[in-house]
Amino acid sequence: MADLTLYKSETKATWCPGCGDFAVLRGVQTALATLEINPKDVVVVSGIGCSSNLPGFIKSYGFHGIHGRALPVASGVKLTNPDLKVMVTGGDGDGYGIGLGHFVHSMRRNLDINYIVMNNQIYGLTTGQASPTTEKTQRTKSTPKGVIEVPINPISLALVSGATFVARAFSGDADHLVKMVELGLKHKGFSLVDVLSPCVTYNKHNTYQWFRERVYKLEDNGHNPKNLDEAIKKSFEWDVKIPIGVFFETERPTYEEEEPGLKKGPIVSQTLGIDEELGKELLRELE
Amino acid sequence: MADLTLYKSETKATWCPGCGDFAVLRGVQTALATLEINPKDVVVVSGIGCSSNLPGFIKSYGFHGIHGRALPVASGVKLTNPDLKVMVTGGDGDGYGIGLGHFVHSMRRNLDINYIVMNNQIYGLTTGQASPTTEKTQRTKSTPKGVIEVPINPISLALVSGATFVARAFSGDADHLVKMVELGLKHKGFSLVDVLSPCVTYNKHNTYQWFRERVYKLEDNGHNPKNLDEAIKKSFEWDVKIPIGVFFETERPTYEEEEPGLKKGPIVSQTLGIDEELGKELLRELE
Amino acid sequence: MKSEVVVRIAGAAGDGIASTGESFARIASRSGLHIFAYNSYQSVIRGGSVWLQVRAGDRKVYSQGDIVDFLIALNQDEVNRHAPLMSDVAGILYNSDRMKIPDGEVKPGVKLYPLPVKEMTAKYGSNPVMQNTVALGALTRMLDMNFDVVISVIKDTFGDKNKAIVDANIGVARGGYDYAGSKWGSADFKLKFDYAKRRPVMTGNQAIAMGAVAAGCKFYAAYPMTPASSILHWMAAHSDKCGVVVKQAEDEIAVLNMAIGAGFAGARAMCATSGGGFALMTEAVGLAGMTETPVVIVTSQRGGPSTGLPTKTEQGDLFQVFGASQGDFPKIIIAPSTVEDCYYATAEAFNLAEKYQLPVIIMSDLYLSEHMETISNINFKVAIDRGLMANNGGDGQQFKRYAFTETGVSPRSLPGMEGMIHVAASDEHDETGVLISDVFTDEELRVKIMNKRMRKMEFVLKELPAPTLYGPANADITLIGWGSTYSVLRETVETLAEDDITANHLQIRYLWPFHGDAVTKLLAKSKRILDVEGNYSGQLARLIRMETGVKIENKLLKYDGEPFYPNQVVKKAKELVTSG
Amino acid sequence: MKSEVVVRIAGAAGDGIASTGESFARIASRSGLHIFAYNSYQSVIRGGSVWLQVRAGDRKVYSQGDIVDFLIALNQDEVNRHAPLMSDVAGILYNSDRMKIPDGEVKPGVKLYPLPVKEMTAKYGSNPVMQNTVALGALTRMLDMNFDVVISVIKDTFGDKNKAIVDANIGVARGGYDYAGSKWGSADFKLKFDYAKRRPVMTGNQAIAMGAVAAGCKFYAAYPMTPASSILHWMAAHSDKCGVVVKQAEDEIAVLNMAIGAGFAGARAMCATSGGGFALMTEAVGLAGMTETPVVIVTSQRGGPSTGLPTKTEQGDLFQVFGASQGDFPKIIIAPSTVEDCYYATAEAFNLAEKYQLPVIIMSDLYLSEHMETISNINFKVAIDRGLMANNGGDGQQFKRYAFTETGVSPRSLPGMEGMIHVAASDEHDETGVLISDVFTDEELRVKIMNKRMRKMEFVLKELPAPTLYGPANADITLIGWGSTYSVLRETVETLAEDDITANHLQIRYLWPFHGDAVTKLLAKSKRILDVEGNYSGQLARLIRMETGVKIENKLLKYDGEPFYPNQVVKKAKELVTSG
Ligand SMILES: Cc1ncc(C[n+]2csc(CCOP(=O)(O)OP(=O)(O)O)c2C)c(N)n1
Ligand SMILES: Cc1ncc(C[n+]2csc(CCOP(=O)(O)OP(=O)(O)O)c2C)c(N)n1
Ligand code: SF4
Ligand code: SF4
Ligand SMILES: [Mg+2]
Ligand SMILES: [Mg+2]
Repeated sequence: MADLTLYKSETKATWCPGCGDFAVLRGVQTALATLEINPKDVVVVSGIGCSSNLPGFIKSYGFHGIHGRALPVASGVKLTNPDLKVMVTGGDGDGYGIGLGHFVHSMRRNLDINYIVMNNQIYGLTTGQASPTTEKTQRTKSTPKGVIEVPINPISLALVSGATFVARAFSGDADHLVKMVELGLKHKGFSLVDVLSPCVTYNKHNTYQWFRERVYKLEDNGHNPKNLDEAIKKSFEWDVKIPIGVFFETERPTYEEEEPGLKKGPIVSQTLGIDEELGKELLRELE
Repeated sequence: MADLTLYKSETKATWCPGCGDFAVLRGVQTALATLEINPKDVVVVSGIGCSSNLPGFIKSYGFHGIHGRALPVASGVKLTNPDLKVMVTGGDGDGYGIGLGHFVHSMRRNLDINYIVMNNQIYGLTTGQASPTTEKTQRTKSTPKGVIEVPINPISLALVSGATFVARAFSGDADHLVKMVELGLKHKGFSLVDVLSPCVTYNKHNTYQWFRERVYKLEDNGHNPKNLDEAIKKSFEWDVKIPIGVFFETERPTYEEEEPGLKKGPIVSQTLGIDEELGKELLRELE
Repeated sequence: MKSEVVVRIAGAAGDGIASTGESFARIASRSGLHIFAYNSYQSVIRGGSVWLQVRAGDRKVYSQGDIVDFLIALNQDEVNRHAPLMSDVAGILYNSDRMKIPDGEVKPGVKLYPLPVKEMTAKYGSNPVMQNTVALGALTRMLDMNFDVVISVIKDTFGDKNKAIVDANIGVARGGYDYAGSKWGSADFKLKFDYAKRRPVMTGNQAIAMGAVAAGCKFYAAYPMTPASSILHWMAAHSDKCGVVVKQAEDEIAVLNMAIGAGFAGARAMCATSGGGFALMTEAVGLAGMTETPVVIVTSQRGGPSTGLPTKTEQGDLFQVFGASQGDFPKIIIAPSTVEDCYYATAEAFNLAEKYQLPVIIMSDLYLSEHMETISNINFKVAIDRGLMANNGGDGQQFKRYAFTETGVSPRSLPGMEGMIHVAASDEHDETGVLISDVFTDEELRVKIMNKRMRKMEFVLKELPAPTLYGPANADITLIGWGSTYSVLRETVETLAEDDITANHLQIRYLWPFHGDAVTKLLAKSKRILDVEGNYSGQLARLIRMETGVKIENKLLKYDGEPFYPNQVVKKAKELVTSG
Repeated sequence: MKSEVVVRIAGAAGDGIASTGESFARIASRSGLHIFAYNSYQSVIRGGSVWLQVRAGDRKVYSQGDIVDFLIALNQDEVNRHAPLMSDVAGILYNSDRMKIPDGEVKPGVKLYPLPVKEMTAKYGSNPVMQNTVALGALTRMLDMNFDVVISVIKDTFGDKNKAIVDANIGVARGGYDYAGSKWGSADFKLKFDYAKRRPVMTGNQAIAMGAVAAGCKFYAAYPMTPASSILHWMAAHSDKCGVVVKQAEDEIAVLNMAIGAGFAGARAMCATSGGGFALMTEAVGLAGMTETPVVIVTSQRGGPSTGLPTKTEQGDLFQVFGASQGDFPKIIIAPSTVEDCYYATAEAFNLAEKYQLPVIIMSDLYLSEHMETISNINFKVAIDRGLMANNGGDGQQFKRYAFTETGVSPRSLPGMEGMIHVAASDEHDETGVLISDVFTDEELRVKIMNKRMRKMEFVLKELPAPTLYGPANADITLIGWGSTYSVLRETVETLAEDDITANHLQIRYLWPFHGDAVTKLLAKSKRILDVEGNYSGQLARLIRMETGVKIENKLLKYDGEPFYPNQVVKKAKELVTSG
């Protein structure tokens, strides 16, 4: 295991005391250290939100883009230099709300990207409106009479959209969280780790306590992560019992392995331009 | 049954001879006639694409908006006047590509909207690029070496996203298609009818013939449309056998039934402005 | 003795600064004062450096004021940050149990008001935000405010449900009040109280929301975004009471498309966002223009570019809004200038949108949207003009939704109406709405329908009043601005007058269509022009040159996130006038 | 006898018009002629009314030409539509088995060339598109073209695989060739052939794609949209050969964000779209500006507003592009003017993007992107300047990705590089990239970093050559345009010269930053100015006034979907000159 301080940024995390995201930050740092991935080879991409501030708090390359668009940016990074370890860290609003289209399309694409969602079931940074994972009937600033939509189920969505690794973790269980991130990082292909990461300021319903009373580990339960049908069934559990752990894992060629433009290696290290011969050939097609 | 010609527009459909969308147009007209819905109470909303031209070819109110955004427009229409019959008709690119976020979010919302997708697994109007439902390895103008993503599965997506009616039809089976549209129209809540609607010009793989060899009817097969797990399993079938029919149907309050702003009735028919008393009350809150 | 007071409360996010500031503002307004309050905060939920400044006086106050009379510092950081900056300050109130003000940190003349908070709050359980209430109590005493008003505000803030909390807060405030009375007595202020006048304290966003419902807005969609979110919060809280469908959508693209759908179906529909969200809406702005669907869009600007300074003010989006969406189409852009104007401009926007069947964009900014101001003049009976509605399908032929008319406005029909079925299409279409882009683009017809749509703009321009000068016509200097700088420019005119400099003020309220001829004429008479804008490049100056040819050489541009202060503008104006 | 020829082929979508036109263009170019071809089509896949016009001559031809010499009409509708419009036409070729030209339908002097297609194609199985090949054969004969060239083009079109099809097409063409020879012989044309010169026939989009790969573009993302799609098609077809990652994304938002990710990671990255897609990209344009990420964005304009006329040309998006995204940030906008210029401007765009670390937007339009032109001068060895790269992390401190420098450009590092770790952020940040928006927005620092970014624009402006006048300095009239109108304006200058009217031409190639001083000086000397633009409102004229104050009174604006024709501009210019 590499020295954990290698992954510590000069900037202190600015989350509210008690925010679930601290555990995620530490989890990512620990997993990277455990796998001994050099910080210079890591790119952490995010959108906008409390959770999306994470790249500023970790020592690695980072791109802190615009709300909901982290996955496309990360895809551009990965396709340019597949040798990099590309992670995306963000929130439920960012990824399952405004960014939902990119989320689903990224999964069918299966780029080797690790996507970690700090799912606090609320819009934190904008001071507490309903998010796509806020539960039905919950009152928020934007839904003072209660939410009247059923929430997005990111696990089920991932399972039917071609994600090759789908897991859930909980900020209240740091060791298990590290393990999930580590497994995601080791997985070749798109991996989702949805982290139940309480917002202590704006979500007074889905608290640490609430989760502690409900979460159980799939691995303690004999769940077979190779079985998609089972995984989907498990993904519907909520409220009474909430499973964490690996729902599903499978293998499929990654997008970058099949991309014709990468056959000659990472595009970032190819010489630019076209030589006389190729140039002539291209022109000849048009004569 | 109402007179079918009531639903015939002055404008002739401009699709290529043989296009699957003709059957969908006729299907929608027939279903509306069968249910005797007055054309003036119907709003057909679409985005952009060959399929999205449908509102121009049917006699009813219509809104032919921009690419991928039909569902939000339709939602605005429905929330303004829930007495209207609101349908959305469009393509796979429009709905499952650029519009995917709206698609999933609309389903969890459960507005009473009937969504009919002419899924030809190609971008027709832009002359034949890969769509989100184009099969892996298929060559198109934008993927001359073959698609390297797995397609979107709209049926599975709908099933895990809270759609309350999920069906598939085939343009090559007009009677069954009419039945599906009719059931969708009768259903209270969001209904999806994904129609396999061949593009005879740009998709030379998923042809009428190809489908004829594969489709079978769920209702002939003892499928129970109340069983979500079964429906999800069925939704994965493709290639060898392709199920058409109703995958799933359930009941849940519609969004408009629960919307506080509609408690006094359709907003389109309320008097505008606020009276002195309410005005004073609002100001008092701020003193 | 001063007849107005400026109070700044500084601390970290989470310290309760906004609510303490708001309480003080309400106490002042319930005492018959005018107030203006500005909150300078950061994009972080807890911690960071935040302050709120309230100015209160017995005449209309136009800004948060230049000079701080009282600083309430809630933590050591803020003492360190603000104390050295201050001068001419009556004093600093602080919790002497937790903070120290080292010798030499404050300029001479600044009085220190240490409050032994722990002691005063002990019997109520001493929670951290109680220091705010102590300070509030002390301050109201020094300003000779009536403690009954303090009680009434505390009661209304915490509601009936929480008697224990209400009592604790009153007790703690009383402690501060009495302590200040016994230790320091009254400060050097003479505020004229009038307890019969209770003006509402409103933000620009609340005014926009109320203006909307007053004008019959029945559909409101939004995606949360600072500094527009508080419109959503107000709307959601009043949705059932006011009969408005309020929809938080999945993104800003959905937001505007939903509002367009609602407008098409016959609702007065509005949505609001800030620059980044507006960027996502732009495609649909053109859709509204093309389908001639009425819709009102509010965009409240914040520091850019990109995510930029999400909690800071700026006026940097003028050309984003002007250029929004491809092609030429009719649209109106209004920049309200005060909280009150937010109310009336919004109501006006709905009439214009429906009368001319086009998108109307209201440009606000963080400063205007979020600052609090006392309001005198709110009339709930605003005029409602829904524009031309068709009442029959005409000759039994296909309904001509886009009939050629002299004004370019064609009578509308709504879904559900008999005999007037039509399709609104984003493709180019003929009078009936049938596409001309798919089979044969008749070139003449295309020109005719483009001209029809654009013709509406001539009539809009005729309807909109041309801008006029405030102040003497042949003043030494003309101040030009748009939006929220109105207040500071108006105050500058008055301040300059005290120094015998005559200034006038040209406020551009309608950014589009632009009254080019009128403005050219007005500016031709100006001796000196100073353009005052909250952006880097002088966007209004560009627009003015584009429409009048006049190049404004002198600009006062601010893009550091903070609003203009009166003395900044006064100083610049004086420099110009004295330099020739 | 004429030394150039204009051929128009008219029919319905699906009739094979584009491929027949392209074959004729290639035959002409392989015969040493210059060509210019324009395809006027509709937004429908089959049916509708479509035509393609090719002009070929032995000198450079600047447009599709005004006067049609030969019409090949593929169905009765098109005979009816085009025949009466024509005059001075050498003749109409048509399938006399399927079409009739009624007496009086054609103007006197127009020759009819009925082709008994069925008889001539019978032995090859008579499929419908064979009528095109018959007509092509007949036409090449009347123009005295070499049939070997016809054969070579047919062979290259259908490839080696399809010997039967190749033989059939050659046979059918030969039939037409011989029939015309025996019936009508040579027409009144004297085209100078030179079989040694084979110029490539290229569209603007192909030139953009090739310019990109020549400049080292390694990442291309797009979402299909007319008229940008053919860049995607070319790129996808050449992805492996040229080592370019080509990604069709889920929408235009993803497209630009992917390209920005690629640019950040070190690829030269490009994307392309049209107005509606660009609207969706605008938010990310500001992201590129703020994070100082190099990226090239092509937007090819089409008829607006909204979906508008998706297959028609227009120049209506200037302010959408100028205003794209909230706030002020550095950006460059280039409008290439010819197919050749598309190639070089694209290559240049990559250098500017990387040298100044900003988004560069190339504005094309349907006419420029899709029309075919013979190209003489393509140099594959374009200069590649990647701008400042950091080569070490400096003093062991946190790497200053946004270090303050004189030019505003800070040395970059790429992910994977040792010692230069940093985060690129869309929030405002300090030199190291650390946010200043969350804890304390240091006002001075904010101004400093804004100024740093914006300072780049001064240096960009210095680097970009100022526009110059083509033609005599003291001409009777100055023609101003941007983008694709270049060709027609250049031709107008020459045509006017034949009538002893001196004209010069000012082409604005760099729309932003704008060479205000240079243009002001140039225009000050103009006797009369005519602004020629393909939009309703005169968008360039507005930009010019904004940057120079000069109001251009005379405008020739076209927004009917079709490009300008030389005689339209000539006529207007003459009117102006003669009216004083
Ligand atoms: C286009 C756009 N719309 C809206 C916003 C405002 N915004 C910033 S963060 C956020 C939501 C954040 O929620 P989430 O992603 O769940 O993150 P959290 O703060 O809860 O960690 C929103 C709506 C924005 N920055 N950009
Ligand atoms: C924002 C935007 N991007 C791209 C386009 C171009 N476009 C028009 S139709 C279409 C795809 C249509 O595919 P689909 O929805 O499957 O409809 P089909 O033509 O196959 O019926 C695209 C990409 C557009 N109109 N708007
Ligand atoms: S607001 Fe919620 S999500 Fe944001 S930092 Fe605070 S606790 Fe965390
Ligand atoms: S291109 Fe395909 S989808 Fe479009 S009309 Fe023709 S057959 Fe139908
Ligand atoms: Mg969240
Ligand atoms: Mg399709």
